[in-house]
Amino acid sequence: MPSESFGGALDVVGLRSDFPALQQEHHPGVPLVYLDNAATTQKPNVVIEAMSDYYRRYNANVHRGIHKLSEEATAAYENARVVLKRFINAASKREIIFTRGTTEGINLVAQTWGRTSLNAGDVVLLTEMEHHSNIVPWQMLAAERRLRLRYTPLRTDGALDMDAFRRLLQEEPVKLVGFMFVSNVLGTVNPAQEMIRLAHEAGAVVVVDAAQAVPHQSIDVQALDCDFLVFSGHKMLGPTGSGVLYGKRALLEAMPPWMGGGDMISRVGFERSEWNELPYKFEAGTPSIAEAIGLGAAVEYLNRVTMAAIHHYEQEIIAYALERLSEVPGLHLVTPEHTPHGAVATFTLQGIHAHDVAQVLDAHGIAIRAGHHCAMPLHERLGLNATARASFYFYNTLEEVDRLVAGIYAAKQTFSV
Amino acid sequence: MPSESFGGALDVVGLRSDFPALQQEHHPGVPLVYLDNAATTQKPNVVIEAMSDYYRRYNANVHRGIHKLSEEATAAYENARVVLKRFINAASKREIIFTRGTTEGINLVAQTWGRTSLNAGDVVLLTEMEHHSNIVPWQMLAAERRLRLRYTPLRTDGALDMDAFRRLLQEEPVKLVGFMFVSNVLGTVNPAQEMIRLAHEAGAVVVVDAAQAVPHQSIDVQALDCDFLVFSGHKMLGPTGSGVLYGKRALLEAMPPWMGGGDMISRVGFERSEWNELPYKFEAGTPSIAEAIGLGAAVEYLNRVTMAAIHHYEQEIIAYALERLSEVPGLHLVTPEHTPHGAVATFTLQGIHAHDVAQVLDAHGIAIRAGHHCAMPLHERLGLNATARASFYFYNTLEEVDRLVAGIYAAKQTFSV
Amino acid sequence: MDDMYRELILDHAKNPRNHGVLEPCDVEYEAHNPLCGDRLHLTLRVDPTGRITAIGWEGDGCAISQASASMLGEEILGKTVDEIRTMSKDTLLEMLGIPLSPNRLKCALLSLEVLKIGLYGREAWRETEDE
Amino acid sequence: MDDMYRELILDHAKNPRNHGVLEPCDVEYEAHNPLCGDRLHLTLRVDPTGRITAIGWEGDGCAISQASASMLGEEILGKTVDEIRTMSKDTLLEMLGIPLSPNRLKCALLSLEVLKIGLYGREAWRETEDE
Ligand SMILES: Cc1ncc(COP(=O)(O)O)c(C=O)c1O
Ligand SMILES: Cc1ncc(COP(=O)(O)O)c(C=O)c1O
Repeated sequence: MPSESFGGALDVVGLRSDFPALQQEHHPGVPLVYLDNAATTQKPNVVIEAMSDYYRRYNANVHRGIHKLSEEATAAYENARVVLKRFINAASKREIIFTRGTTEGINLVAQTWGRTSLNAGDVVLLTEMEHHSNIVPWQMLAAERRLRLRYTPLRTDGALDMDAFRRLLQEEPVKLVGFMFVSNVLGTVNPAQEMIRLAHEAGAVVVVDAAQAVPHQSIDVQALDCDFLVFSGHKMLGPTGSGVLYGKRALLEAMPPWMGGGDMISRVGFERSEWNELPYKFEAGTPSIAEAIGLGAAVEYLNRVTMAAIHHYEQEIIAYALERLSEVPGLHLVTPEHTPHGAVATFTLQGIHAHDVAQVLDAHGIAIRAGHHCAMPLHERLGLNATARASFYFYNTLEEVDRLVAGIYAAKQTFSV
Repeated sequence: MPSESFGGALDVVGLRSDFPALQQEHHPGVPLVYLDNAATTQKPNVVIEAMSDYYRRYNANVHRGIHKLSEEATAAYENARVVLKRFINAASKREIIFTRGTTEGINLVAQTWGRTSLNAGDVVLLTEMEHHSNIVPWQMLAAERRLRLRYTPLRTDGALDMDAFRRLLQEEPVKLVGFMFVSNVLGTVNPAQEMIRLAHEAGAVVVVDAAQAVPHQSIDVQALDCDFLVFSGHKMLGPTGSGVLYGKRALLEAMPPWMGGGDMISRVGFERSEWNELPYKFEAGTPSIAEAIGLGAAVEYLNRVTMAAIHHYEQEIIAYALERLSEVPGLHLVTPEHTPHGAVATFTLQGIHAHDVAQVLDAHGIAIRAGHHCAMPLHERLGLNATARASFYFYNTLEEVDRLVAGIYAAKQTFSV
Repeated sequence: MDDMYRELILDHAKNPRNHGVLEPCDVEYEAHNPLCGDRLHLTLRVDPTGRITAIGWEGDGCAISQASASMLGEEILGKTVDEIRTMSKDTLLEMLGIPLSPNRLKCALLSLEVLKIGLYGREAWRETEDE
Repeated sequence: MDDMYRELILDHAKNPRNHGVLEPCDVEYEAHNPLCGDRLHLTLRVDPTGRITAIGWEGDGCAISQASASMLGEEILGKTVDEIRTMSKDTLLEMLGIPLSPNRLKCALLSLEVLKIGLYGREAWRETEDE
């Protein structure tokens, strides 16, 4: 555990020792190089321990119990909410809804706010680079409500075409703007603040998919002024089954609930029921208690490392990775080299399918991802079927970049290209 | 860990040593008596360890990864599905949908099957003893679709009025029958098999809330012939954030998806998408991987103890508890004394509010629950505001029943009643 | 935790002061604690100078919530609406003088919530929320 | 795992046998592997006795899925639709002769899936599912 907060440079070697999964050999004698962090990150001991401690010592259901275990579980669960609230600087802890992850957060917004606010002919403006989780929920709603979906196109350099965005906002009234803060394929960091401002000027409500942003940079939802922002705990050191939907209080208050059940009601009668106050209105049933506690522990760990130091270090490592990769003959970088961008390096290799690249790298102890990364429309737009992606977190090292590059040369050798 | 399977009698002392939370003192010198098992159960070491092992050794996202960690995570996640499939004897592992718990399972059915199959004027038949999670989702759908909700009443002995059930099925066409297998307040075990048969004869689809059944007795969904059956992992030794929706394959195939996102699609285009096959169609986004693995480990533990031995032992302990409680002056048993019933003993005490009973018991190291137990309509029907509930699992002992009774006498003394 | 039930609390719970419903009344409000089903119904009479001249409480709940309502009622009788505005959660908790866990806190504070919302509206109560 | 890419596999992947689309054809089917985006399009000609007389494969995918399609095509050419019915997943995996992890299994079996569904319908493929 980082015993004090880091001003600038990271003690990466020290930090790595907090992560049991990073200590292992992938094959006998071959240490693991984990470069699949955009899919999910590894977990530090403090997170695993926070959950085990709950299960070993004060495991109980929350909110309704009078006994000591339930009191302690409730306090820990609600404390995690406060930790998350501070982490993204929400105005109130009532604006923090615990979810299973980004996907559930967006579906919640689509099926509650969307169902009550969007009507036939209304325009939902997304971008061509979205993850399936910020496309499919809106397509489903569009089919049900006859909405019209529009997509802001990409420029050839992989950035959003902001002129087109402005034009699309003006051409017809847009009710909802949904976009990803940082692309999980291109690494593009979208100008979120400006996009939100423009969307609001045009009268639209804004949902930000911050799954690849919150883990890597400091986020202030009040400064951004977004209406909704969603992210996943498992991509930021937290457990599976954890995530957050942030929503502005006035919007959340006005929305109908999504799931019905225990905890989200204040009274239930045979004929009708009354909803509970925020955030409980949106947390029906027994919540994911250990998961919220684990996510809180993850955020406290990130706070100790400091998001500033993480961001700074990751900019260094991704710059080095892109530089080294661009030197490999036959390697085509899908990730544009312009800045700013997130810590993902996506590429194709002439003559070798991305799956085969990933397979050979795995044989060399290097875990990357291959495929469409849940962004099929983007891949279609780029004219690509599958890509290989190495994604970094603050515990990765420059030496690991070198091992990645060496692995790619080995793949070229296997395939004689 | 029980090293071999138990034929009949349980080695409760031996089993208790598998549960770290049961080893602790609630207050200095006062060992914990945990009698809040209907809310959530404690977890054996094997479950906590199965999850920690995932996080320490092969933490990765599932289904799309080619590297070894992701392969191992996928295999473990899908193996858990097979373990659950066998546990309830589903016909196919594709009929096992992982959820957060019972509440999410019922909401999924209401919002997909319900939205496409129920129309204005259709009748949904529930029972007066339902948990909020099997009432509120149908009320919400009823408000949206103008459905008519009907409730099968209770007899004065706390059993369902089966004559009324038959009459309600015949009076008007019923589209859906939803009922709890075992009541979390009364302990009543409903005649599920017969109810399902009658409902099917009347042409209705049947949803069974088995949250209090699956942890305590052996369940065979094919023998029951139910259309949907839901339960929570955390009430059967598994982690928070875990649960299962079982559905008959043909029904699940015909249903639209609920949440949109990664994994639940086979192709995504800008305009429309195609759904993935079962069970993935209903598991959008990164699933709760550690939770499914933990639930699988819990079921394997239950299998080693054997559900037959658990059921047998629990019948013994609840009979003893009801007998001892019924001897306490001023104690009114809400749980009817007829059999069969589940391992819950719910009561009120003359002159002491249920919260105060729970509070005094807590001071004596005994954790029970007080309130409406998410069954406000039932409490209203019974004319009660709040009740106290002691709920047992196979690791509880007869001595713990004695401590409960002693605690109740202490509460009477404090309140001079 | 048995000291949660000290003499004074038990006395107020068993013999609640100002129990009943005032008809007619100048202020009326009812709230529930959704987690445990506690209910509290408050009626007040306020004279033209803003002084509280009569109080009626009625509800279902545990000893803590009943005693808290009874003690709070005694405390505010004869005070002005303005004087009560400054009364905080801590004032009430000090009056009760017992150790309370977070979930029981809700029982203890239900009376204050009903009073504050009844007098000043929902927003006033919201402001007292921490974070 | 480098032995996943033994000589024979790489040869079939780089020089796929029976590559292309037959027009006209008697059987046609296309399927995707949703997890990785692999796609395989199969066309067959079948003579009146039920014998497969020509094969055309086309698609996108990794070396494993391409080699599997190529090798399976060679194997079934000249066989009858009835003979192919007994061909199992294991038959194909033995032909490939390489160690495969579960996720790569999907790549390897896509060709068999397309063939079986194309010839016998979706139900026939379903039956091969374990549990
Ligand atoms: C009968 C019954 N149904 C449903 C539930 C809700 O389960 P969960 O809170 O895990 O969704 C419970 C437990 O609280 C229950 O006892
Ligand atoms: C940008 C982006 N959005 C959404 C998601 C979906 O997150 P989850 O699978 O945790 O719901 C991901 C990760 O897969 C992502 O990278």
